[in-house]
Amino acid sequence: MDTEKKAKILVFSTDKISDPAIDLAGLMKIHYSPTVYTITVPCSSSIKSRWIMHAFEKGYDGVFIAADGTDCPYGESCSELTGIIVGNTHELMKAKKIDPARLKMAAVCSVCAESFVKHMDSFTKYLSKTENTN
Amino acid sequence: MKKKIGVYVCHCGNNIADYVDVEKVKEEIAKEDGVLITKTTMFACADSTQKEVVDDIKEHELDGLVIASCSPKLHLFTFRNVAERAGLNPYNYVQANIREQVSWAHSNDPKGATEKAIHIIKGALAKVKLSEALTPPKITATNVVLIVGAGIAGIRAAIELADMGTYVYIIENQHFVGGRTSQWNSLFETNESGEEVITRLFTELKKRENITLFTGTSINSTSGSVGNFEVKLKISPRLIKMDCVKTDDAEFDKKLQQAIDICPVEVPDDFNFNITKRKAIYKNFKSEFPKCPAIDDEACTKCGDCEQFCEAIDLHQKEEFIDIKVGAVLLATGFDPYEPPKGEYGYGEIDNVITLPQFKRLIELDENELIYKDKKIKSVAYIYCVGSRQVDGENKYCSRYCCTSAIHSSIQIQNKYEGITSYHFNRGIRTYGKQELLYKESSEKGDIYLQVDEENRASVLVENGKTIVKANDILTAGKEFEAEVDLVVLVTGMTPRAEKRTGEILKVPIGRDKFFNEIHLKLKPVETVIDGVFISGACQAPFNITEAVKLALSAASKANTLLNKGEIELEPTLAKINKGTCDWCDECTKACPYDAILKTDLDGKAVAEVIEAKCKGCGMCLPVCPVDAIELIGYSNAEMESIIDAMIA
Amino acid sequence: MSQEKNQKQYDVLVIGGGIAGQESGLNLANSGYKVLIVEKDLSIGGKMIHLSKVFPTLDCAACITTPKVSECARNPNITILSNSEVLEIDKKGENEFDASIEKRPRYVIEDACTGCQECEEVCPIVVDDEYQWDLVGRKAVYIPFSIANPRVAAIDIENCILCGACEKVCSADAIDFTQEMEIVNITAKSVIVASGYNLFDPTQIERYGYGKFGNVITSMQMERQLVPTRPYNSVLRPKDGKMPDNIAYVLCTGSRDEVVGNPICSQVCCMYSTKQAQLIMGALPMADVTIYYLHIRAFGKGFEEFYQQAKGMGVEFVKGKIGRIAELENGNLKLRYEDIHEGVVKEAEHDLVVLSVGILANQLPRDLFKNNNLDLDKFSYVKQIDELSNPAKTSIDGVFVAGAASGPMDIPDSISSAGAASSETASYLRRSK
Amino acid sequence: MTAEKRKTINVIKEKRTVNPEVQEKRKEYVKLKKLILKALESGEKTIPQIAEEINIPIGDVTFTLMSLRKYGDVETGEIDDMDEYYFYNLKKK
Repeated sequence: MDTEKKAKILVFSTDKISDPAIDLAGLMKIHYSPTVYTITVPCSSSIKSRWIMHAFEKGYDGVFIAADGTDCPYGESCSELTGIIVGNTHELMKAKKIDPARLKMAAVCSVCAESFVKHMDSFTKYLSKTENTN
Repeated sequence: MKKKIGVYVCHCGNNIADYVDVEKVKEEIAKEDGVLITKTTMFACADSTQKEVVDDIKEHELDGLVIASCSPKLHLFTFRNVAERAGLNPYNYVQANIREQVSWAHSNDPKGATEKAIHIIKGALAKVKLSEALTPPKITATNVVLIVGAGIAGIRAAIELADMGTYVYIIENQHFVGGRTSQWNSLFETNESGEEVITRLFTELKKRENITLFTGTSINSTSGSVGNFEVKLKISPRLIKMDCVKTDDAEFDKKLQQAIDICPVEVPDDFNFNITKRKAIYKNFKSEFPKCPAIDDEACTKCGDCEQFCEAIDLHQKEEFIDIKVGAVLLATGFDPYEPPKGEYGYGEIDNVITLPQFKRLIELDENELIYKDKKIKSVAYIYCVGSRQVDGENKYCSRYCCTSAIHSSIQIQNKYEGITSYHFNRGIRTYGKQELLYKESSEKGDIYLQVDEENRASVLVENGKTIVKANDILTAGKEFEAEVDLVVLVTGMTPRAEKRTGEILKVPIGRDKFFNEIHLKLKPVETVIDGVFISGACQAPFNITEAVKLALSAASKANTLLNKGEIELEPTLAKINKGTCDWCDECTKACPYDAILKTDLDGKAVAEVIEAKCKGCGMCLPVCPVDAIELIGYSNAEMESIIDAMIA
Repeated sequence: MSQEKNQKQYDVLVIGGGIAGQESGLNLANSGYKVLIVEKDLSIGGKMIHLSKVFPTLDCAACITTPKVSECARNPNITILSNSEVLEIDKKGENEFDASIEKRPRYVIEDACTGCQECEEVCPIVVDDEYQWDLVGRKAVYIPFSIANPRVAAIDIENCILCGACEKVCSADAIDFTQEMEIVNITAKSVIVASGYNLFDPTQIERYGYGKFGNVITSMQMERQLVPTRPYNSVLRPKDGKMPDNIAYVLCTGSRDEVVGNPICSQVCCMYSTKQAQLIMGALPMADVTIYYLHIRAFGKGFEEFYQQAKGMGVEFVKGKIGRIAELENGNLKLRYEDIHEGVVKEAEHDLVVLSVGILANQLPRDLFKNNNLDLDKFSYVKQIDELSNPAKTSIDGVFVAGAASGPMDIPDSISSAGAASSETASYLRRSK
Repeated sequence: MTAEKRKTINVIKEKRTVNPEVQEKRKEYVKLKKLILKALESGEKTIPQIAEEINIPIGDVTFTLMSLRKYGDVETGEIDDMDEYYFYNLKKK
């Protein structure tokens, strides 16, 4: 297992909600793959499809949006808007023959450390598997 | 593009250095373009390091700064200040989080952690290279605070804020103020009664001209943000005109009493935790505030019988809404006592099993003899940790106040009534600090303490009509102990309020224990992640009265400091429209939750424009633009894409 | 450091530069009040700056104190007098307190010293390092500790042999033996007493053998062994440098104990011991840790969960009363205790014993006020005369209390208490303006 | 540097005398320091080994050795096979 090349995952987290959860995972020393890299944005509904597509072009195996969900301090439309971004990007991915499952989104609350790590573990596993079969 | 960047890699004692090879990180980063200085440091946040960084920036005329240390949530402002002191724009500083998201998260994999640290710092470098110097805009702030909850914490904060020069609205969703404190009789901290304390504080509150109190009132909706919240309050009908009620008017009091007497509706009295009944017209205790009864709108059948006695009664009152503008909101909404499900230690099934709050009301109501359900009480068994420290249930936390409160009640009944035997089935008595003296006093008075543990809890059963409490007592090597008692008191803990709407409207995060969550127990104990929304007292965790008041006063201090200058500096992260590219399609205005985008005219072409004072920098308008004409300062395409590139390079 | 060093008038005099003093001082300074913090030690930071990680969040104490410490030091409305002690305060009237402060010489010019430690290198004297609780030595000229503020050297003149080597080597010309004790007189409109607490001295309980048996240490000595700037390379026995693998904690040392005159609970020992046990298991994965307790007071936010976590990690909690500790030839300790669960007296051997010492009132505020009585409670803590509604109020109008000066308290409680003190002080200042 | 270096030590020498106990303690320390450093010249040793070799109470050896380590004369090596005692070496300056 250890010799296996770990999938590189780009995580978009949000300043006030999901990034604190990722910090908390560290504080609680719950481990996940060290090839998970985080970029923080103010709100998950501010992520542009072109950034995600850029990441795939540059070689990231997966992109994960740690969305604000209903906790978003900027408004309730956030989840819906983030969902639309993911939908639109999936279309772009299909057009480029990229497995849409390589972009995932889930709501991560400010204390959802354990759920974040679970998402990372299963996403890493999925991506490593697809890589092997590809 | 920045060309003279300083990078500092923090050991954080051994928090980072134990898992991340900081020397290797330093070597790798030193090779990057544009990096002029790379250093490692034991504690980047220490004053001496801060001084060193300031000197470096000045001496080498650095144009960008990266500090790779802990989460920016802890020290972003510390280091932005460092930059500022050295004359570098604070937005030319970027913090790389190599502790929470690297060394701690990957402490099982030092090699992986070191690699990741390098990538993360490269990402930070990419960001700093393209960073612009920014000046934060300032917004005017209303020096007005809305306090939600007129229990002891809320009232105390209100008085203090008023005295510090802040205008206060205080709302209470009950028709009477005082919250839980008014329900308690003798308080263990000082032996004053809850009623006395609330009376004293309410008198103080009424003296202040810059406090407005609304009872029967809750938040209906809010908009806006720190400095300028617009809040719609919902005032539920009291059904009695408050301004008609005169104090010290015996004639009027008589009429009201007649109205109460005639009322045909009887409901359980929740002020007494349902051990007594009350009419639909009610007041809680003699000196209850405001000094005007209320009619329970839900229970009232609107029969109108009472109206004939008293002209103040108005059964046609409707709920009202008013809009207020405030700079900050302070939540002091308190707790609900744990309500045991039917059958927990016989609660709801065995007649003489009650909760601690019920017991406290009983003591208050029974003047000379302790009588419950017509039976004189000669022996009491207290079962501790009901609803707290649950092994199987959800409430893992200790409720902090209940050991002392139960013991104090036990002492109180020894003093007030004659000859009562008390058995305390506890899971380790937690009378911390000076409260220890009460435990000692109770033991000396002859109270019997029996200790059980998680696995062998006490049980309550009825045998031949007698209520028996059984347990294996740890203190006597696990010997089985049995007591026949007249009353079983379940020492119930605190739970978060069942009323969730207020927290949800304000979007206050909740913690693992389901109470409101502060940002940091030690650094920001009364602040929440929502700017301008503060929490204090038992809505954030179980606390006793003194502790809740301290937190309330802390929150008052923080809210006043935030607002008293009349303006607040904002983050300069705003949306920017490339007017050349914009084709005005209206998508961005629809996406913006703050109405911060307007249609404007540019040389005859309709384009979008951002109103800076309204823009909160959320970026929701970014992805909806079909021609990619909007960028968020600090998150431009160029910045984001170069960070993405750098982290995988 | 404030620019207004010679200022004589302040809105608030804060006695003590620990976490409570800093928090209340900062709150008031941020509201525009002029604050003077007087700290008796060479550095501000109080007890907290010497701790390792703090319960129940396990974030490092330094990460929380150092930003506050430097914020205080930088705040233009705050002046700090370190190595100084308030001698006497005289209340002249409303809003008028005269205070005389003793500023002890450092024999080092603060502004000149760069903290390079060259002087330490040449100093020939080694004495017990009080900042490492005597586990290791320090020089007679020394920087108190690595994250001290101000981080400049000082000379311990009592232990100096006046060789002059430090002065010769100092390239910044910062050594100045001509310094003398100064009396600084100031006036302030209000006073916050944030003088903190003292630790119980376990030599008072002879049967535990502290001071006699080298491997019986205090919890503060263990705390130092667990910080990054620790005295040894690892957690070791101070007597022979052996790595311990079977460590015992004796809770309630000097607390809940009528015999030593302190019947109250110290409120923090259960949790700091539980925390240390967790940290030890991280530092010495093979070690067993046993905590002998009477009751575990895990009462605060997240404490119970933290206690359960420690049990889950394998920390052994034994409900037992310690009778006597004896030293064996190999330096190990034999504990005689009453096992309360089993109701029998037992013996257990451990190779290191940590006494979880309790906290006691700091006696400093007792006689500070001239012509006014600062009421104390029966344990000599500053009395809160209106605990429920004005928790910072004392018997002297205009004098407030913050943190552990009013009773045992953990860090979050001290911070909220300091918040209350700053708020009560601010409204006092406004009311009586 | 233009002016001659100040010598404020002469000022204080006129006002203070050194406590003889301090001088005593210093001699003690210097003696112990020499003994320990000498013991380590022949190679790395654990604290009990040093104490035995120089015949000094082990508690005093630990304190002095740790102070020497703090000031950079000695460094920590590996731990012994029993995982009990660390070895200490002379640090090359």
